[in-house]
Amino acid sequence: MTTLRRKPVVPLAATVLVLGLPRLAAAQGELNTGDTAWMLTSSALVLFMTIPGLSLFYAGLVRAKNVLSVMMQCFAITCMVTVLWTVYAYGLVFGDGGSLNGFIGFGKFFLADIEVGTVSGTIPESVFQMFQLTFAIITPALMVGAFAERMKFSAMMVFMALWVTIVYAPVAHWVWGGGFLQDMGVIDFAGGIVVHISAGIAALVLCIMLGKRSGYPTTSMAPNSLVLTVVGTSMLWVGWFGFNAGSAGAADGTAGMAMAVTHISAAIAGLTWMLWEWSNYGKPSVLGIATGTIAGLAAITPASGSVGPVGAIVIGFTAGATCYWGANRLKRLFGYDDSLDVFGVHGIGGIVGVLLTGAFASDALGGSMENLDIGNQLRLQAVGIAVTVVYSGVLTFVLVKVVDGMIGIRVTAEEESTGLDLALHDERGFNL
Amino acid sequence: MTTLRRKPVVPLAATVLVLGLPRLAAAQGELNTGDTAWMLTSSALVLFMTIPGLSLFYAGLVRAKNVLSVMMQCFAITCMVTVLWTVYAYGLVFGDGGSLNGFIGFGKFFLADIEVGTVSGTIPESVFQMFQLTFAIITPALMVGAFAERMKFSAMMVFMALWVTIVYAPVAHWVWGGGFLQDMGVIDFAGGIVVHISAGIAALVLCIMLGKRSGYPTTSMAPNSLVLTVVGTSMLWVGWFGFNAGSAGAADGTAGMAMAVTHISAAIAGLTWMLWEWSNYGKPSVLGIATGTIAGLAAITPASGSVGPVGAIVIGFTAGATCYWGANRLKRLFGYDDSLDVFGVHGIGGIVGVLLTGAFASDALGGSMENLDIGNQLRLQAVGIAVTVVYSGVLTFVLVKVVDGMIGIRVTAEEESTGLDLALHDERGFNL
Amino acid sequence: MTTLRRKPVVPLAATVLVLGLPRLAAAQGELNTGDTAWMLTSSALVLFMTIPGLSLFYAGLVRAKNVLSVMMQCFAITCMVTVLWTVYAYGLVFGDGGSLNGFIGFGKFFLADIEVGTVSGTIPESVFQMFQLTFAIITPALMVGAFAERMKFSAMMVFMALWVTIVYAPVAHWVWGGGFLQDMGVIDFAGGIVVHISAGIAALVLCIMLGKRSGYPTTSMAPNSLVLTVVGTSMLWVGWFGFNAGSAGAADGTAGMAMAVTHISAAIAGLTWMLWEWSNYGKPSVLGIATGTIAGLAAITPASGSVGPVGAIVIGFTAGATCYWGANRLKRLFGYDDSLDVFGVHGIGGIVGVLLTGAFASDALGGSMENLDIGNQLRLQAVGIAVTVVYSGVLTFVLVKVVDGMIGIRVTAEEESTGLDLALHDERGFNL
Amino acid sequence: MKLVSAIIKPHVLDDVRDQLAKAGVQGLTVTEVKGFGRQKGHTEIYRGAEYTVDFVPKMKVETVVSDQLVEATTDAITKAARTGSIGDGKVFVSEVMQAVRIRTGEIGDEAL
Amino acid sequence: MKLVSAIIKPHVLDDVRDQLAKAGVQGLTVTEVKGFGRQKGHTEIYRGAEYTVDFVPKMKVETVVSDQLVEATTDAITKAARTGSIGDGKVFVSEVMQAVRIRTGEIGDEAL
Amino acid sequence: MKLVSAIIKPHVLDDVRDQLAKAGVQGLTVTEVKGFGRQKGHTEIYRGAEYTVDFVPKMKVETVVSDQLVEATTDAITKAARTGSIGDGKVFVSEVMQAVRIRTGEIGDEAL
Ligand SMILES: Nc1ncnc2c1ncn2[C@@H]1O[C@H](COP(=O)(O)OP(=O)(O)O)[C@@H](O)[C@H]1O
Ligand SMILES: Nc1ncnc2c1ncn2[C@@H]1O[C@H](COP(=O)(O)OP(=O)(O)O)[C@@H](O)[C@H]1O
Ligand SMILES: Nc1ncnc2c1ncn2[C@@H]1O[C@H](COP(=O)(O)OP(=O)(O)O)[C@@H](O)[C@H]1O
Repeated sequence: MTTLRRKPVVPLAATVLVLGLPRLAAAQGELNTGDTAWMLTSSALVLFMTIPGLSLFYAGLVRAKNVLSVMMQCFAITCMVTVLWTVYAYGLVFGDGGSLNGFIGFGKFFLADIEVGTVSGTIPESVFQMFQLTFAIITPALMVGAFAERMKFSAMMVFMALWVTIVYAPVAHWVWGGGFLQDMGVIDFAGGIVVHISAGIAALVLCIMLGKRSGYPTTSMAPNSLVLTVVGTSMLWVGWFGFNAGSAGAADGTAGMAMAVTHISAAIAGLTWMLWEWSNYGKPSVLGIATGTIAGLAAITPASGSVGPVGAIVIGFTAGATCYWGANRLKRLFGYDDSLDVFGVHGIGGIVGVLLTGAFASDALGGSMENLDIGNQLRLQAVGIAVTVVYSGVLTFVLVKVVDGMIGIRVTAEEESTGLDLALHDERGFNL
Repeated sequence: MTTLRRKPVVPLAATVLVLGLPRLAAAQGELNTGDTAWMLTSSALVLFMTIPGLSLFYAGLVRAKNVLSVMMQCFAITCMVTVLWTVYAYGLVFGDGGSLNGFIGFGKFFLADIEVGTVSGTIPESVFQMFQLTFAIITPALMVGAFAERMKFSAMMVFMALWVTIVYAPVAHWVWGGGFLQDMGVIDFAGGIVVHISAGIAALVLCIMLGKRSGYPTTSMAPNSLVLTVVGTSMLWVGWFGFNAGSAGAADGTAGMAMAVTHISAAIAGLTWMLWEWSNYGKPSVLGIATGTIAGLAAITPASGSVGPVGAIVIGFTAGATCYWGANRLKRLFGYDDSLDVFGVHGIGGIVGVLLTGAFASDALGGSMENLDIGNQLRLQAVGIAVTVVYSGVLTFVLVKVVDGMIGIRVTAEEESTGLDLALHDERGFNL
Repeated sequence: MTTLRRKPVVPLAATVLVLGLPRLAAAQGELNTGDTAWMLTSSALVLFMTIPGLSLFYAGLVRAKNVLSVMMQCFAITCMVTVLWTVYAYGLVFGDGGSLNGFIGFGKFFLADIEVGTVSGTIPESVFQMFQLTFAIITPALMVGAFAERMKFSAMMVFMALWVTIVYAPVAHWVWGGGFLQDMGVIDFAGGIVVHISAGIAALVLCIMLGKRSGYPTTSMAPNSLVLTVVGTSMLWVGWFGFNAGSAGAADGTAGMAMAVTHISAAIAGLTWMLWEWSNYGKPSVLGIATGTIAGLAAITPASGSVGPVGAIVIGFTAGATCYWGANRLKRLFGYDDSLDVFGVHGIGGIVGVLLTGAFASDALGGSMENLDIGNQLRLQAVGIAVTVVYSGVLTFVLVKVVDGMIGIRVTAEEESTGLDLALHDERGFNL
Repeated sequence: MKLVSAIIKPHVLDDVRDQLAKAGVQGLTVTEVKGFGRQKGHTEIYRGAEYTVDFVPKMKVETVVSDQLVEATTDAITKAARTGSIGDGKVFVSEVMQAVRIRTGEIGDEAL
Repeated sequence: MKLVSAIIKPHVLDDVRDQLAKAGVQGLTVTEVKGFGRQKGHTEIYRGAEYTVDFVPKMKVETVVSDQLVEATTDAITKAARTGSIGDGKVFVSEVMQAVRIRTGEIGDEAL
Repeated sequence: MKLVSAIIKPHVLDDVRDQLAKAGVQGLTVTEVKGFGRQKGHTEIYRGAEYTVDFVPKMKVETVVSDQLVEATTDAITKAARTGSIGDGKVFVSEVMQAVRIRTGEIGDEAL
């Protein structure tokens, strides 16, 4: 079994905790160079997911006049969240919140007390916080796809600073930092709740409040370069190995199995999407198979520390099918303009994955948790989802209202028609 | 020396086996986190080679109207092979074939019996199979370059499913899974035979049977974007460190030397190609130096576990020169349309590398194998090549006939002239 | 604390040496697989910085007609330096120079004596030399940005071969190979002096001697694709984790802290540049934030083994501000045409970083060195800078004169106006 | 026959095409062009240097129509392309002597 | 002098150029354009939304020739560009009043 | 009114625009084109195959001017675009019957 490092808490059930609490930063132990090597690598891989991975994925999908704007947003989020994290957000997630610890952490401002020699579990705490930081970066960056092509850059920056502080940090603390969801035994190995659901719901709220892009849905807004999108998808896939297998916190069997199931789920979901589209429209598209793999990757995320290959197949297939429906049907049904399908893929994929984890973590279904009470665990997982959906949804609504009131969130019609690259950044993506 | 993990077989000569059998999955041992960290990383690197590396390399070389089709092919192969591997192909390669084990393995369906704690050598078996899977992915993906711009996507998928099952799996078993070539003592550290020769020959057969692209060779079919190709080459180069140094199965001196010789061979082959072209045509091209490095990387692959820097220089130089001749002369001599020179680079590079391994593995020539009987080893290497050339060639011929009979392998003239992106996938690469 | 490997030299002050001498190759020890795994990975990451990272960064910034030429230059430098290094340059840097060892190393031609089992510190020497080689590759490649769009490819190759031999190898030996700067106690953890200052100064001299591009500065020479540049920046950022955290030579707390401070400095510098530009020109540009992060990465490089998060914030901020001034103001003041701001970013960033290391390495300022005499250390750092500026500046001047006399360094006006891609390489970047 | 050639803003293209179709125009050809006129271009910044790009992206729509359709064509374009802000563009009309449909060899008004 | 302007399918361009050279045409200018006519465009799918792209990629070939060469020019284009399927395009002929070769200042037929 | 249409080398565009402005031309439209003429194209190599690309990148500048401005316009272009080497290009003049400013509906010389 994997070696885990976490605060000593009163276990509800040993196996649940082993898989539900992989991230606490406090325990001291002896440094293991193999684990450290893998966690250094994983940190690089997860940063690689956001820049350039995700920013390429999104850059390819927007129109040529907005290609730089989405890259700028991802890049600036990366910089800004790094600063917030270093100054206070690491403490909010992984600090000791004392009597409020069920809800929020505190302390560790400016990464105080982290020295070269400070060890967390079997790796340096400097590495632990770095790895966690990359998750705090990608979560807001995921939302860029929902408000692409029409949100003000300044408003985006202010909103994201608030959102990371008020939504991401608490939710991450609840699930990974010793908060109440973790105490309850909710399983979220690598961030189905913390990353995909919290961002997916916020993206949905944001894009509805922001309104549709002018011309949507009647005008064709064909991707400027699916080449970039396929490259971005590939990088996300590779980087996801760091995301999921890195969440083991060690170079061990849990990491190995996490990588394997991650890969399987991505592949199955991609094929599912491709085949369904093929039968629906007569032709398979590269955007389809690519989007499908992202759905499969999002869905396996919470499950990757506890399911086996068979679970991965089921989760991948379900994610491919439900997200296909989310991006192709649901969006049109309700008519919101989630430009690049953040909710359809990450929101729905995350929910599907977190739920199915409750079943497929059980060794009865090929998972690694013995004696898991599937019914109870499904209930716990549903609670985790519900709490996050409500919290992220409501807080996002409030934050959007606040920022809109302060500085306005949407660009003018003329800026939108010019394209954000020129209108907001005085740059053009291509001068060929 | 490196720590190796393999089934106990009766050794022909200890040193040969140490280098010839690096991959068997069966043995149980104690997990080493450093080795595991490197193998997790290597798995990511080799996947990175195919997507986005190879797909960018090829995407840049075709005409703009087919740019997505080659990316789609690489991506869909990645997904499909993952499923086949998980369901049965891992077992065909690394399962125990019982009395037929000289020819094929069996078992391990759905990765059964691989648990979180299952160790193979010093790494989790989940990681071992993952690493091996990435080789099964890239081998068929290499062929995409040969039939680019004219093969039906559906036929490609059916053909590749059959080819991986009937050609790749047996050949990989012969060389790495305890089959007869491995028993004989053929050295193929990282896949000169298994990957480059098997794919190179199949690519040649396939492109001849498919026929030339309309307009070839009189019309210019200039690459749509060598920028993509150079990026793809660079990614292949970096990823190849995982391919070759990862084939050590450990983070040790063998891995280190494999990385060093891989790098040297790539550099020398690139320069060789560049200088020759410079003297032939008066100008060095970036496509030339890039193609040269791929040739050098392909050729060093079988040798990388046993040769030293001097061997790498010789192999790199020879690969650069012979593949230059293969891609620039041989192809025109015989008039087949190997669109992106899969045979010229991987087929020829692979053959050159496997042969020269027989000599430069010897410590007399700077390699790491003591008392190697060079004459005998060269003979063994030639047998390995011959068997694979015949097997892959004949079986590919049969499979192409079968698939062509079933559903036809070539797109219509109109689809070809429209471009596969629009004709087969209803998408366009660029909307700038 | 980190485990270090170096020749036994008489220490000036233990802590200084621990941080100032991280690279000597001679000591034998026991192989640690975790350290080896991380150093294999780091080698891949640093190669990844040059190809494709840096070459994309530069490719995006030039005009479309020169896009391949800069990629070709980076790629050919990679190949050529690999050969020089293997043949003799590794020995010049890390060989034992005997009585001349204060100035230059010697021996280890063709990597002689490096066997599979040779260990340097806790990693194979094959890996040690591989990691160091990637630094010898990126240093000349950095200069490509200064002479972009107008230097002859042949002259560039000759110049770089000489420069690596006569400038890079000695300077690297002085600082990392047991030379006099190292003996004095100059701290340069990952190459502020060896890489950024030596290349930055040479770039300045080279671009002045070469003359301005025709049309500069009145004609707009807008980047052909900032998409490529942002991707390149992102890859450089990720790869820099290997550059700096790999310079620990181990997977330990020093590596972890190096990665953390590297990331923080990049983020702060990017934001600093963005905000300053925003207030100066009314709009933040993606090129601005990207360039800022590179400045922050360059500046933290020498410091990354000894400063803490607070030092990283100060260094990042200072680098962002001074390099902004260097690229936007200084260049225009003096009117030289440093095409892509190699001096403005790497030269100035390197100088700022090396100087500030002298203060922020002290534990009094959040660093990890106890009892550091800041005043003295600042003096040492200044000496290191001065020596390198003069040496690289003068030798570069001489080499340019020599090469210009031999074969001429600048393309003809017509070649320049046609673009180097067609004029020198008979290729075009895009055929869309 | 006349060639009606219009320089318009890119985003009105679909409208213009629809109006032309309604007016009875059966074929047209579109070219991406850059215009220079009263409408100012934009500024691009490159590391501290501001460059003014005077040229504005425009679309050129060309259609050859029979003489009796000229006015309807011009009107259709003018109507669909007018946004009222500077840079809306121009319509030019000139004489065409002959037209041939390549596929059939038809000539004159038949060929349009 | 006349301007012969042809909208053709992209893949016949090389043939057209060769035939024009044979017919004695010494210079021509080519533009990438998009055409709208009887030939239908294509469909693009984007995550469940199908969009019809009405415009078809075409090439515009323009050459100014002396009056006596007009017919040969038109014939050469028509011959080389005809594939017989819809969308083969059109040839238009119109009057040119003056031509100047910039390099030499030659004017009229001399300049072509 | 006349349409003055010039095929020029890309790098003289800014000069031509400046000279035209000085000559009183208030608007013009530019298209990226490829030219075929006396000036030879270039060679591209692709893995041992050499292909000759006959087409040379050019810019087409079009401006419609009132009759009295035609000569000044032609002169301005000729002067600014002349480098003296082969491939400098041509200027063509032809008749325009009508011009309409879309924004205002002005017609004729007023519209230019
Ligand atoms: N005399 C002209 N000849 C050719 N094209 C012109 C002429 N005048 C204007 N144009 C084109 O029309 C476009 C719009 O003209 P502009 O002067 O900016 O605005 P408006 O048409 O509203 O007066 C220009 O960008 C240019 O492409
Ligand atoms: N009246 C016209 N004016 C200008 N261009 C036209 C006209 N009619 C057709 N074209 C151009 O010719 C192309 C071919 O026309 P189309 O009607 O599709 O086929 P065909 O020429 O075979 O009848 C169109 O795509 C368009 O570019
Ligand atoms: N008769 C023509 N009709 C249209 N365009 C022409 C004609 N002759 C030349 N051109 C254009 O002018 C460009 C320059 O012509 P070229 O013959 O190369 O040089 P020069 O103008 O110096 O004689 C060509 O590339 C082509 O675009």
